[in-house]
Amino acid sequence: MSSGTLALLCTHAPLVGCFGALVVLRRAPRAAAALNILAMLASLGAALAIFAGSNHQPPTIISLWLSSEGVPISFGFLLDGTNQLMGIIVALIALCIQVYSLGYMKGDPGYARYFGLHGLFAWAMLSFVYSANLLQAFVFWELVGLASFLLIGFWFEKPSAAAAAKKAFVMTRIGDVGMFIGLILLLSSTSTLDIAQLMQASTLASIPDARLTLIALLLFCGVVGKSAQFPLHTWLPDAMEGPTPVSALLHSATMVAAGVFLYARFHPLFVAAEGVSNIVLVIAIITAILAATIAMVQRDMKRVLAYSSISQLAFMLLGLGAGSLYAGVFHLTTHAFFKALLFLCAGAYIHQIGSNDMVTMGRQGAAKLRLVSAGLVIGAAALAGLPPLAGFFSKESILAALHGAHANAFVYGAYLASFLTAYYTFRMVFLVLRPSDKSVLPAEEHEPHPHGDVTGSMKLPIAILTVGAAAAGFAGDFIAKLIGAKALHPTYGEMAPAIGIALAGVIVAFFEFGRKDAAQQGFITRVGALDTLFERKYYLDEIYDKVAGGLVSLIASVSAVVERGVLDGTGDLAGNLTIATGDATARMQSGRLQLYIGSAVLLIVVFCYFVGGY
Amino acid sequence: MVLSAIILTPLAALFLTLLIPARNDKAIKAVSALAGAVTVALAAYVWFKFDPYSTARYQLVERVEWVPTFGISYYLGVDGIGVLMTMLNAIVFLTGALSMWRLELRVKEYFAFMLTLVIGVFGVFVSLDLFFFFFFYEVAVLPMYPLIAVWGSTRKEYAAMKLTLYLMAGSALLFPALLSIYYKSGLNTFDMVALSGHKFSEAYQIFVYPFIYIGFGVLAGMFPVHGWSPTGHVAAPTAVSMLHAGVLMKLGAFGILRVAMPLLPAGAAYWNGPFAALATCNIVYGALVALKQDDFKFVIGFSSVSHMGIVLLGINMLTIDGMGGAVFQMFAHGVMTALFFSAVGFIYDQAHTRDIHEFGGLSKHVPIASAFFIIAGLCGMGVPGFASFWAELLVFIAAVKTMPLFGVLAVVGLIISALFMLRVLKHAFFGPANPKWQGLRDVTAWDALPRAILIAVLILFGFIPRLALALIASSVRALAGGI
Amino acid sequence: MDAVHPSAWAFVVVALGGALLSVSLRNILHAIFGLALALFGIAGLFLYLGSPFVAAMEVLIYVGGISVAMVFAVMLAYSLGKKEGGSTRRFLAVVPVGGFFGVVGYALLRASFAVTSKTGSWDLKLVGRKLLLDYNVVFEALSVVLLLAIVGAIIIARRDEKTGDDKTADEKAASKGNDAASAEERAS
Amino acid sequence: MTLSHFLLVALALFALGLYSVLTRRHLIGLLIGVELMLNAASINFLAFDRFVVKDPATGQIIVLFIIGLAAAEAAIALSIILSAYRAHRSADVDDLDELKN
Repeated sequence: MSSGTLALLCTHAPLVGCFGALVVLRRAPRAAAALNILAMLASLGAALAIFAGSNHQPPTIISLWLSSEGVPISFGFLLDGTNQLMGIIVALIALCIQVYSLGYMKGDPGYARYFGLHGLFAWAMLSFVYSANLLQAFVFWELVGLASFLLIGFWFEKPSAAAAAKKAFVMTRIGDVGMFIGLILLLSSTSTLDIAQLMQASTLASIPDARLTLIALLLFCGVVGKSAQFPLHTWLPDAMEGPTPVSALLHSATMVAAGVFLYARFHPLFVAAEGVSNIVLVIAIITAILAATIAMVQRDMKRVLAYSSISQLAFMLLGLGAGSLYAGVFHLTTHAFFKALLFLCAGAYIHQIGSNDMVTMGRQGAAKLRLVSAGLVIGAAALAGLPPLAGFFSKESILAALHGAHANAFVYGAYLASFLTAYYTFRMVFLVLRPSDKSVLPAEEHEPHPHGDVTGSMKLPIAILTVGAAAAGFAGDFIAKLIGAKALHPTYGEMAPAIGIALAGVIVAFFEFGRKDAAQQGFITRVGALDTLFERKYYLDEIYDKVAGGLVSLIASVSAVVERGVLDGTGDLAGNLTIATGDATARMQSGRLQLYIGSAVLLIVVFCYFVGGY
Repeated sequence: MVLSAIILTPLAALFLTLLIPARNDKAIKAVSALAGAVTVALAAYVWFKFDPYSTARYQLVERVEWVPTFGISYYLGVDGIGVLMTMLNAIVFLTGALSMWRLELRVKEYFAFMLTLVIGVFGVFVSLDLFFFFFFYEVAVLPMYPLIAVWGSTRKEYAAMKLTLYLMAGSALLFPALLSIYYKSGLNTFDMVALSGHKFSEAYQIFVYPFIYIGFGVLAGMFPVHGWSPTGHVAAPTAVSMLHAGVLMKLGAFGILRVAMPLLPAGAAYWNGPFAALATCNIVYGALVALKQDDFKFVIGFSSVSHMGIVLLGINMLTIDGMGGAVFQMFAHGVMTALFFSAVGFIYDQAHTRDIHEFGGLSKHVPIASAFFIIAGLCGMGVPGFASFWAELLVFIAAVKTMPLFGVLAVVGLIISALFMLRVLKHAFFGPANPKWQGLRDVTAWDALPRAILIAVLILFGFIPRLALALIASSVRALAGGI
Repeated sequence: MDAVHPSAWAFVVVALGGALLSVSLRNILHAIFGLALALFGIAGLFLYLGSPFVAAMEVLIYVGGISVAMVFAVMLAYSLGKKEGGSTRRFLAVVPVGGFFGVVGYALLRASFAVTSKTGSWDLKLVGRKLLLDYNVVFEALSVVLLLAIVGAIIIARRDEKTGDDKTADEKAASKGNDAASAEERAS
Repeated sequence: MTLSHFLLVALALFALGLYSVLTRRHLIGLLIGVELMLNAASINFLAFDRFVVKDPATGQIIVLFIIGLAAAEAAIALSIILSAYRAHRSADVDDLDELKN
């Protein structure tokens, strides 16, 4: 098979699964699930086959989509190293999560729909990854958003899920609008949207500097929205309303990763655009610290992981913004493994114990799930950046990149964020695995509702991902070669403080939460104001609701009033005036025949008098 | 002869309908549906017969002199735009007839009026003679009054009257302007092709262009004379809403493309700025008002205003991209709104309310019927994979390039349209299932047929936009080149 | 200029007098008699104007037909207790009538006509020939009109009788009241 | 008596007829007025025929037509009056105001 056919198979096999599950096999959920898993297997196989084929091919054009003022825009695949790597990760993680969902979603009335939407998601994400041109990427980028909207709102009967789905869509849409305008500007500046062509230095050089900066900023808007960076990050924690495997899918290799991937894809452009990288770094560092501080005080396990995702995505952007494609993509890869693992572990606990609350999990004996707990510990250690697990290597390379580019506030910010990361990660681990008798944390209000035992189909993906999370860190050189970027090997001098900081975080967490009779109270509770601030997520939701929501609502109300009052009013007024005139003249129609005749004669007389000239 | 056949098919169906006794309502519906299917087939024939690469701008031409004294002839022909619009009307006609399968009130009269409407619309899309163009235009507009006033709901007399008054006001602007063109040209002909060859003085074009643009603009839902359209949509019965928003509003935009711009290119070039500003108002304002509506159909009505704004914006860009996008948007929006109203009509016919707050969790009770609405909603938000995405994309590309301010504002309108659409989805289809609607019947295969056809069309053009874009490219190029 | 014999003034007096009576008498029956009188006078004027045939027709159709029909109609449909128009109405009517009279009369007095000299002879043969040849179409049309008028009059006048239920609500209520009243009478 | 005299007499008859039409409340009173006006016109025709026009037959024929039409009109009017009287129990012109406003 040619690579084009393979790419078509890889991207569109899940679409077949989606169609089958949503339309044909609605009443046969098991068959729908099987079909989708088969489709994902095909995708993974095709992705691997593409990888096994030759590297760095020119884009394969499948067909012409449309032409804009003579510029042809085609549908095709770009199969270079970055895309190949990402494709394999997406297919692999999606497959793991689908297998996991077999057990997790058992008994749900929307079983077939769930797998169908999964197929839709995988199709959109894979097609996005292999896109040959920016417009195609944008199309599937939007479709990824659509699929995530449908998956977050999967349990649509929960008002919170419906609201979260809406929020996710709107917040990402805000970013997308910026990206869309950027796309149009790029098109009109370069007369091409072909990614390979766009990334050539000569093309980039042809764009005026100010315009390039503008385009880069607009594209970055899309990244901010999709990858949930400050200030558009608030949708992501709410997106936890979806089923846990969905969260795993959204937060590891798809959806949020799409933003970072886009940045990586357009790395040359962002590097060429003057002044943009500083803005990126500022936003990333703000996001990293902001999300990490919020994660410190959450009790909901999925929320902790959600904020950690935001924070880690910010790390990736830190690496990319510092100019190292390698660091960003490397962290993207390792993060995909350990974050998917952590979410699947969380899902297993939630499934078995029936609560999202970490304290409840601990008290209900979460530690008894041996395999899951092992996965949790390894995943957490990877997230915290403890050697020799996956997160350690990638995070070190990001720090190294920062050192190389900006040995200043950003580095210290990154140190702070990684300390917090280690702290909240192990706070989570200790809360779940080492319940303390002396804990001051109150029990949850709701009784837990267990769904059932963790099945084999759930354990298998956890096991695979555990291996991945442990080992992915050694793939650094391989990845560097694949994406054609220079690998960064931090010196021991650079490594030491990072390791020390991560260890410090773990140790603080241990003393506060992990000791035999720890009070399980974080140091931040001593500063009440900060605690509340973090607890309430910096009041950003409220501010957005009040300010942006209120503003839009106000304008809309004014428009509605204008519509009713002014425009409709004018129309009605014209109509009513006509009717009133009619009524007035109708009153003259008294029904008095003789009055009519008399006035008619009189008029004739008057007429004759004047016209006749008498 | 095929274009005549397209007009004559609904006409024959109309006569047949009048001959069938009123009690035989199944037969009447079947006649309309059959006529719809035949017109779809004929439109498809036209589609394949039309050669987009030919140098002849208008093809499949038929011409018979009618009143030589005044230069009136029965002159039919289509360019790519006409082909696409004919197809749109055929599709909406077919699916509209199928959607009204459950109608019980005065079936015969209903279908007679609907067929009259369809005849008029087809006539407008294929006429090349100004006289017949205007004649068919009025034929299409007039049946709206009885259709809404008799079979409508929610302040139907008010809506019908409002609609008629607005449209008549539009015609009142249009008619003298068209006659003035006829006299001013001195060619003693209503032949639009010949008239477009005549060069009117620039001052005259600038003077008369707004009359024609606004005259047609009323029907296209142009801000600020769009008031009739949401009210009319709300009051009209399902298939009429479908035809009304799906096709009738397109007549306005089509008129601008077919009459105003080719005949008065200098006027178009002079006025495109202000009219583009108004079109931007359409987009943003329509979406904002939709955000505050509680009635399903009002939301869709104002979203139509917003979407027609995209059409008008595209037209006023006077570039190939803009006009091509506008034409494609006319098609996509037509199919999409038809789907919207079809989906809402199905729910309303059972629930007898359209207040989104009264519903909740409809996806639970009637998953397939809800899915139709949700798909239409996604299409309305401009989600890729549906035809409207490409149309909006092209218009926005043109707008951001030509008039960046309006372009950016229009793109920002996308956020608002996502907001109001999601608001409806959230309140009515998601959330806790309201037990009140437990007894709602979901669609049967027969009910699903028209909606499925519309969705299929949307997705087909959503993935292969070139099908339509290649068709209209040469016509649009000729149009844009003339200005 | 050959004037009509002055004795015609007598008929003028009869015509105008009859007309005055028909206009002024309160009793409608009397007014009809006044009309008949006026018509006689007019018929006399026709004689003086040289058309005995037309005069005969006038007497036959108007006096003998229309006036009598009116009398019958009054007998069938006389509503008692209805007053004739008040002084306001009369006063108001004077304005257009006076105006009309003034304007036309003034115009008449100022106008001059090219009066030709000829005797007022008449020829019934000529009239008959003209009627059936030159004015054939009008004649036919008039016949049709007359036929339609007769048929129409019958239909209009008969409609209520034929459908007995078609009485108005008032009528029904009235007849019901009567029934009730008569029932009471019987009971007492 | 000359032409002018006849015309003036006709005018007086017409004015009286008009007055009757304007003041009478009884429908037959209106009819009487109309008949007077028609006759006034007839007198005019015959007067012109006698004094002005050379052809002696035309005026007479027109008057004959007028008489015929008047007969038809009277028949219809009387039947309408009868039917209106049945419907309203009145032949008063002021009561027949269904077309009011």
